Amino acid sequence: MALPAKDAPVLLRLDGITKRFGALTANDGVYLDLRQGEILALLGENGAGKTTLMNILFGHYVADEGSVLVSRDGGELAQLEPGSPHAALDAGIGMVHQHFTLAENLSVLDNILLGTEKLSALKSARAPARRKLADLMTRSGLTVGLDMRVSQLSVGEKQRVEILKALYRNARVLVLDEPTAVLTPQESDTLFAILKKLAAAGLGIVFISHKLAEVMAASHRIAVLRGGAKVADLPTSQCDQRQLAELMVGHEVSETVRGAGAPGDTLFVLTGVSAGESRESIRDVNLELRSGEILGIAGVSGNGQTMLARVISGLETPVAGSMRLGDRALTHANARTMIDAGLARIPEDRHRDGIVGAMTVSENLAIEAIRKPESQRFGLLRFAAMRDKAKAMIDAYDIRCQGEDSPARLLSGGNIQKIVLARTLEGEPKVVLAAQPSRGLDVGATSEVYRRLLDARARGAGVLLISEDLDELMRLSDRIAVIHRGHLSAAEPTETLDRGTLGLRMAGHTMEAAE
Amino acid sequence: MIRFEPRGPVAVSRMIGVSVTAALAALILAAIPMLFAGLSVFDAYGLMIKGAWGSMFAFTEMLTRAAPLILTGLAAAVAFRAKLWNIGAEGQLYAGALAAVAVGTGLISGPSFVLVPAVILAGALAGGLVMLVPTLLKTRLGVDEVVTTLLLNFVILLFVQMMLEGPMQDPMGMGWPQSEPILDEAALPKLMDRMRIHWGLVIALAASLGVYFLLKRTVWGFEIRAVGENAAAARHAGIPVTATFVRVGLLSGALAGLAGVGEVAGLKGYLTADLSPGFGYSGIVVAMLAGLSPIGVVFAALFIASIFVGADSMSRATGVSNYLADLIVAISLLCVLVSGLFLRFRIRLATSSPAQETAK
Amino acid sequence: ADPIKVAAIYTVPVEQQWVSRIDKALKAAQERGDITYTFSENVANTDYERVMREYAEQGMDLVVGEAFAVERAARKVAAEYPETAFLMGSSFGPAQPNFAVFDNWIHEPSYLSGMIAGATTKSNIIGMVGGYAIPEVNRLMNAFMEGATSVNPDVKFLVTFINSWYDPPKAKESAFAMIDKGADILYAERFGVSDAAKEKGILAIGNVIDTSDDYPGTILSSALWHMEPTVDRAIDAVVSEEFEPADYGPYSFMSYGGGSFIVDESLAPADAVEAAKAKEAEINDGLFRVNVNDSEPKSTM
Amino acid sequence: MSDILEIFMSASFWAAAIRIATPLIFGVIGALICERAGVLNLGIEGIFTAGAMAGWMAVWLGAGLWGGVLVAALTGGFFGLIHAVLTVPLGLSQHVSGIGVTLFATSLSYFIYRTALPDVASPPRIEAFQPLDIPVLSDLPFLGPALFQQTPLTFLALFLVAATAYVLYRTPLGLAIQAVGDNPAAVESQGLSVYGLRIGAIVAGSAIMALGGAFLTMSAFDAFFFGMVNGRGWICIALTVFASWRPGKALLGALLFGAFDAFQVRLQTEVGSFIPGQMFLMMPYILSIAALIVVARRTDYPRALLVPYFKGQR
Ligand SMILES: Nc1ncnc2c1ncn2[C@@H]1O[C@H](COP(=O)(O)OP(=O)(O)OP(=O)(O)O)[C@@H](O)[C@H]1O
Ligand SMILES: Nc1ncnc2c1ncn2[C@@H]1O[C@H](COP(=O)(O)OP(=O)(O)OP(=O)(O)O)[C@@H](O)[C@H]1O
Ligand SMILES: [Mg+2]
Ligand SMILES: [Mg+2]
Repeated sequence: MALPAKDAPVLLRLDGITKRFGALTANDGVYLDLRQGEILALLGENGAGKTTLMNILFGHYVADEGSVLVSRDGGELAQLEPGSPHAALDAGIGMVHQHFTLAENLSVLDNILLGTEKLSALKSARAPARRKLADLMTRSGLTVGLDMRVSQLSVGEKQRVEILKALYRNARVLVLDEPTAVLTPQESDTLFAILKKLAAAGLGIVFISHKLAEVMAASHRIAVLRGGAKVADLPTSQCDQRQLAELMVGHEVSETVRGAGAPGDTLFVLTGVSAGESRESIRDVNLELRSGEILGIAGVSGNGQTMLARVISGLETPVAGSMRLGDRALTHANARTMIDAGLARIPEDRHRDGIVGAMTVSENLAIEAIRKPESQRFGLLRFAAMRDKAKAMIDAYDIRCQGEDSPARLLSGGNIQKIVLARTLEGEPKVVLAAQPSRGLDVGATSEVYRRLLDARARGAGVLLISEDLDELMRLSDRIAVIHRGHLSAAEPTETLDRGTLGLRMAGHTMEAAE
Repeated sequence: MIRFEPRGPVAVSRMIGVSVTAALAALILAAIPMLFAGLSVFDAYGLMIKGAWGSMFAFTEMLTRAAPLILTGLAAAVAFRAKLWNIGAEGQLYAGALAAVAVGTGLISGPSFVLVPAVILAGALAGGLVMLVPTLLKTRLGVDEVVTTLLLNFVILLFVQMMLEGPMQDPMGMGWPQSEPILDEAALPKLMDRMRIHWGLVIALAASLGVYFLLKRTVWGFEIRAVGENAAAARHAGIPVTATFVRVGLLSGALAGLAGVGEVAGLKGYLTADLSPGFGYSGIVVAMLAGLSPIGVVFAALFIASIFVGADSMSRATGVSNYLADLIVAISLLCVLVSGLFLRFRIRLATSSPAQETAK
Repeated sequence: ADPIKVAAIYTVPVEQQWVSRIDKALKAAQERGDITYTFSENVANTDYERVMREYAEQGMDLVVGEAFAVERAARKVAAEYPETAFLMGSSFGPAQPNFAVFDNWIHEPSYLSGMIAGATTKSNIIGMVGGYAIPEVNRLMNAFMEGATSVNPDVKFLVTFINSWYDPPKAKESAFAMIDKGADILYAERFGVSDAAKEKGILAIGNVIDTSDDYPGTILSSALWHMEPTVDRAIDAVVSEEFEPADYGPYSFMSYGGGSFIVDESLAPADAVEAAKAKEAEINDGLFRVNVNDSEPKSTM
Repeated sequence: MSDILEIFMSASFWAAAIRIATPLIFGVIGALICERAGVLNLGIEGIFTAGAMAGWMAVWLGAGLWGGVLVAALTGGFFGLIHAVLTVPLGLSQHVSGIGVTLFATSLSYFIYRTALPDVASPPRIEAFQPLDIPVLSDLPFLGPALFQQTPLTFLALFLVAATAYVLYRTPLGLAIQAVGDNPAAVESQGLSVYGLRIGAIVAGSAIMALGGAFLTMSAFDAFFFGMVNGRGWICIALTVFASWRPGKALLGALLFGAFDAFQVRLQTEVGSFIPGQMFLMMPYILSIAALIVVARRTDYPRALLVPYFKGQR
């Protein structure tokens, strides 16, 4: 990959940034340079302070110490007004946030125009904006329907809108916080192709990712944060994946390997299940899960995985078809009955569906078992018992928190996932539904998730793994089925599949054509 | 630019400090209209304190006014805990009062120990059922409950008027739209001779302990809190969201209904369409002042009642328009609201220079 | 003698027609130096008893008010403060030892204004807008209707209650609706009705207070209430320490000057005025009694 | 039956419907602007009262009618500012702050009115707005009396509906307001001020609400009364949801409400002897609830409604 010239001018400098949240130091004296035409990858565990650092750069947060310097129009570096996104935008910094910052009730065009025009203007100048965007889209390859309502876009499309927003404002520095966390492999590839094109045209780009492979493939330089401090800053050419993983977590990381499985009897069966009405529906889905196997479901997001997971979680009742676990019919079950039947569910959106942020870690660990005798007697809660159990789980699952009584909202994504794992896997469920279980998690947390899922499989549970990450699917699954536009293909042994085939099927090429 | 940082647990000294500051701010702001009306501020405050706490009569009057506020405050607090926005305590209060009157004026007869519980139960049930309508509309059809509960207030008040001019009108009432008086056996007993203070206060205090216990110690309370903080996650974890909303709705309505029972069976003896000077709406204020804490509700209600009764009495003693009382209540409310913020957040004035930032 | 201390408790603001008459009479007594006067207005039902007690505790000699919605409580408080005289608006009778009652017994002038209206209407449709259908309102409306039909059997009435003591815009809308239905005279029990009449150029009948200056050329006739006879008698009784729990209601009758009847002679037919004046004399002489009918009046169209 | 048809055929019925709707139009447009920016404003009932009192008093003191309108708007804006400060940067509960503002605005208005005018036997009157006589238009058969014989404030209300729709959908400001009610982070990441937009919208919305109050004392009537707002503000909160936060539907909702009210007043004189009056009075509320049930499924809420936004907080 072509490197930017060594003497390319520095566009941006973070100068000794320190940021504290109460007792916690999220950024600890971080120095970082970004040159014109350079793609810099920022790595680090969950909670290492990556997002915080970028938020300071963009003015969402004010640093406790240190400053941000930008060169305006290629000139001298000058200090950027802290705490002002407005100033950052003016200085040519564009940011694509970890959580999208789009107004869903507006069109794509209006989202892009937002904030670019004088608020006192009597009319939004949409026509010239359209022309400029048409030009931008052809040059960058970021195409998206300008008149679509954002609420109707897929995640990948939303991502493009976010980048277009920055480009439309003539950004010279582009920051992307985990841009590929929710993208399919193909979408990720497209994105990086675009980023390279933009870098070649002179932009400085910083992106955050947990996926080492793509970091290696797409960046010129890699900076690693650990515990808020920068622990490495190297040209990509001098790095390898193992070394990076160690830098991030501070110790050696072992590869997760799937041993040979011993699939047993059929456990969990979906027959002709249809649910939902919109484009996020599923149609006539058949699925058989055996004990002691991991069945992977691959698919581009928005093809019905969410609905499938909701049906299996007992949140949505199918309009047709049936669902059975062993001899037990579960077609009309709700979440409660699913849990009681021995079905563990790991939700794809762990912040929304996984935890009650305002409640304590211990309460979140007990929430699925709150009506069980272990948590209550005559309707009265048994606090001591709940606490003891929470302490045991915190130890067993290595949940990093300030004690079982701290609010769950303060935990990092990886630790929130551990809470969910702990409470769902605790009762040795027969079936585990894991939807996007490693999304947004760092290397350490991810390997922990993998280990737990493999343990469940070894114990004889059937695991249904819904994921968009092909590496993950290939590594964990015994068989893989592909979901496209609400239809689920027949599962095939992983050994008979390869990335290319799966990618094509996910993109909608028919099974026959692929064979 | 102001910034807020959430605080951890608050020290008692700080709590007291903030409360005192809020009270002082309220006193200073309330002095403005007093001066405008030509009052001597110190005398006025003296009279206010005397009017609410200065004699057994004043004190019991204050408690009498606090009793319905505690109940409507609890009604709001418990509903808001589950993020069920019940703005309809006023209507539920009237429904409770109407039911109490229906049962307590001769529908059934018997000794006190039968009639009093019957009246209480009827009122609670009526209030609960009224709240069930918006709750079911919300859970089944997704209709916004802020609006439905608000609108039902008007419907119920009109219904009460209709009943008071129709089937439930007192035949001995000379045509006035009022109900028959509640039988003596059905009335809540007085707590003291010659004073108006009645068992409604005891019911209110018991209710606040009950709700505290429910929320803190029981599975239902756990479910209410979980649904209120994150309904989606609660649902995913197998908590019956709909059933929880229905329970909360019934409970909230029942508490407001009890307020109506107290006013009609403990205080007035019969029902008129102007039974409540907005207790239902004030309940929301009480609940929020209390930070939705059931025990806090008691103190918030005492506070609001003291301010009102004291200021009302002061306006009478000084001959100033008694609208001043409502005004002082409103000012105190706003001050206390703002002060609550200083307890929950650390407030920093962020300036553009990082150097200054660190200097702090 | 020192002026005696008088307090009044109103459940509505003092502008309301009804209490404004009490307020006016008490203010006049204060002007004369007979009393010192203080009042609380817009007192909620729940608070009424406390306010009564507070005034009694303050050593008021006379407390004036309306007991309508708080009969029982008011009577109980009065009994506990025998030193204070209470003069309360009430639909019931007086009570020992110190609870006297009054009411706005102006059905007589209402009857007379009805006679004028009945004779003046051309469309034979009269609209009536009231607040609530309570006896105090019903009896005046019924007397008015009786007066009108006595001179014009063909006259028809439209009756609406707006279920509020104060909502002039709403009263006005009700009045407009009646004008649409052909009413050419409106009985203005509430504020807002005369405004509609004025705007549409028809006539209105005033009630309780004289608003003819506010609506020149619109107010055809009015039945007025005067509280001075009632209040002054009560004050005299208190001063001379002879206060009795009596029914002061009759002091609102025309013969005592508690009610009066006025007519704008430029708007009414001369013979109608003459007939009404004749009836007025009969009433004052005790030769004619206007019926008291407290039932809710209904539209007759 | 024919009587009922006759009601709908009469121009004065439609004129009444528009007249009754006017304060609601101001109120619902004001509430809509606040809620579009993500803030529920239950201060509306008090702001109506304050607008009614302040506007009237200004005229009574000699400010002239349009001066009164301006004073009412400024008063509304003032109370809106209080609500805005409490709910936006301070992030307090929007319900409570709103009810607090209602208490404050109402009691302050009453107190000022009573303290300024302690000795009024009957409420003092002003020379209120009169229905316009627009050449040609007002003389049209049926349409003239139904639509064009209204006071200037009614036309101002209609103009505000159109202006609000235009601003909301066509101008950068409107887009920003819509965005801040949906996702404040979107606004902040584009360099706009969440607080500024929200505070501005609440102040502007409240100023418009206050005009609804001013209409009551300066157009519908010519004096100020205690309790004269009588729940009209609350109705506007319901109408806003009914209208799915769209100005056009808001106008429609207010007009429907006005028409129903005008209708029930007329119907009451027809059948009042058989059915208790309260039944009629209940109808608008019950119908509003029914309408909400119908639209509930289809509305898309401003997603950030009721959610305070704290900069840089998790
Ligand atoms: N507003 C805040 N208040 C308190 N603590 C915060 C806040 N924002 C971040 N933190 C804490 O600061 C630390 C760094 O968080 P940050 O979001 O920067 O991590 P990250 O490296 O982006 O992690 P991830 O990979 O999960 O996105 C975490 O421990 C987090 O809990
Ligand atoms: N994420 C959410 N946010 C707000 N309200 C919600 C949410 N999820 C559910 N609700 C409310 O809860 C109502 C009830 O949901 P639902 O009936 O699906 O619950 P449930 O768990 O199936 O309950 P039950 O088992 O008692 O039937 C919904 O109509 C909605 O009003
Ligand atoms: Mg992050
Ligand atoms: Mg269900």
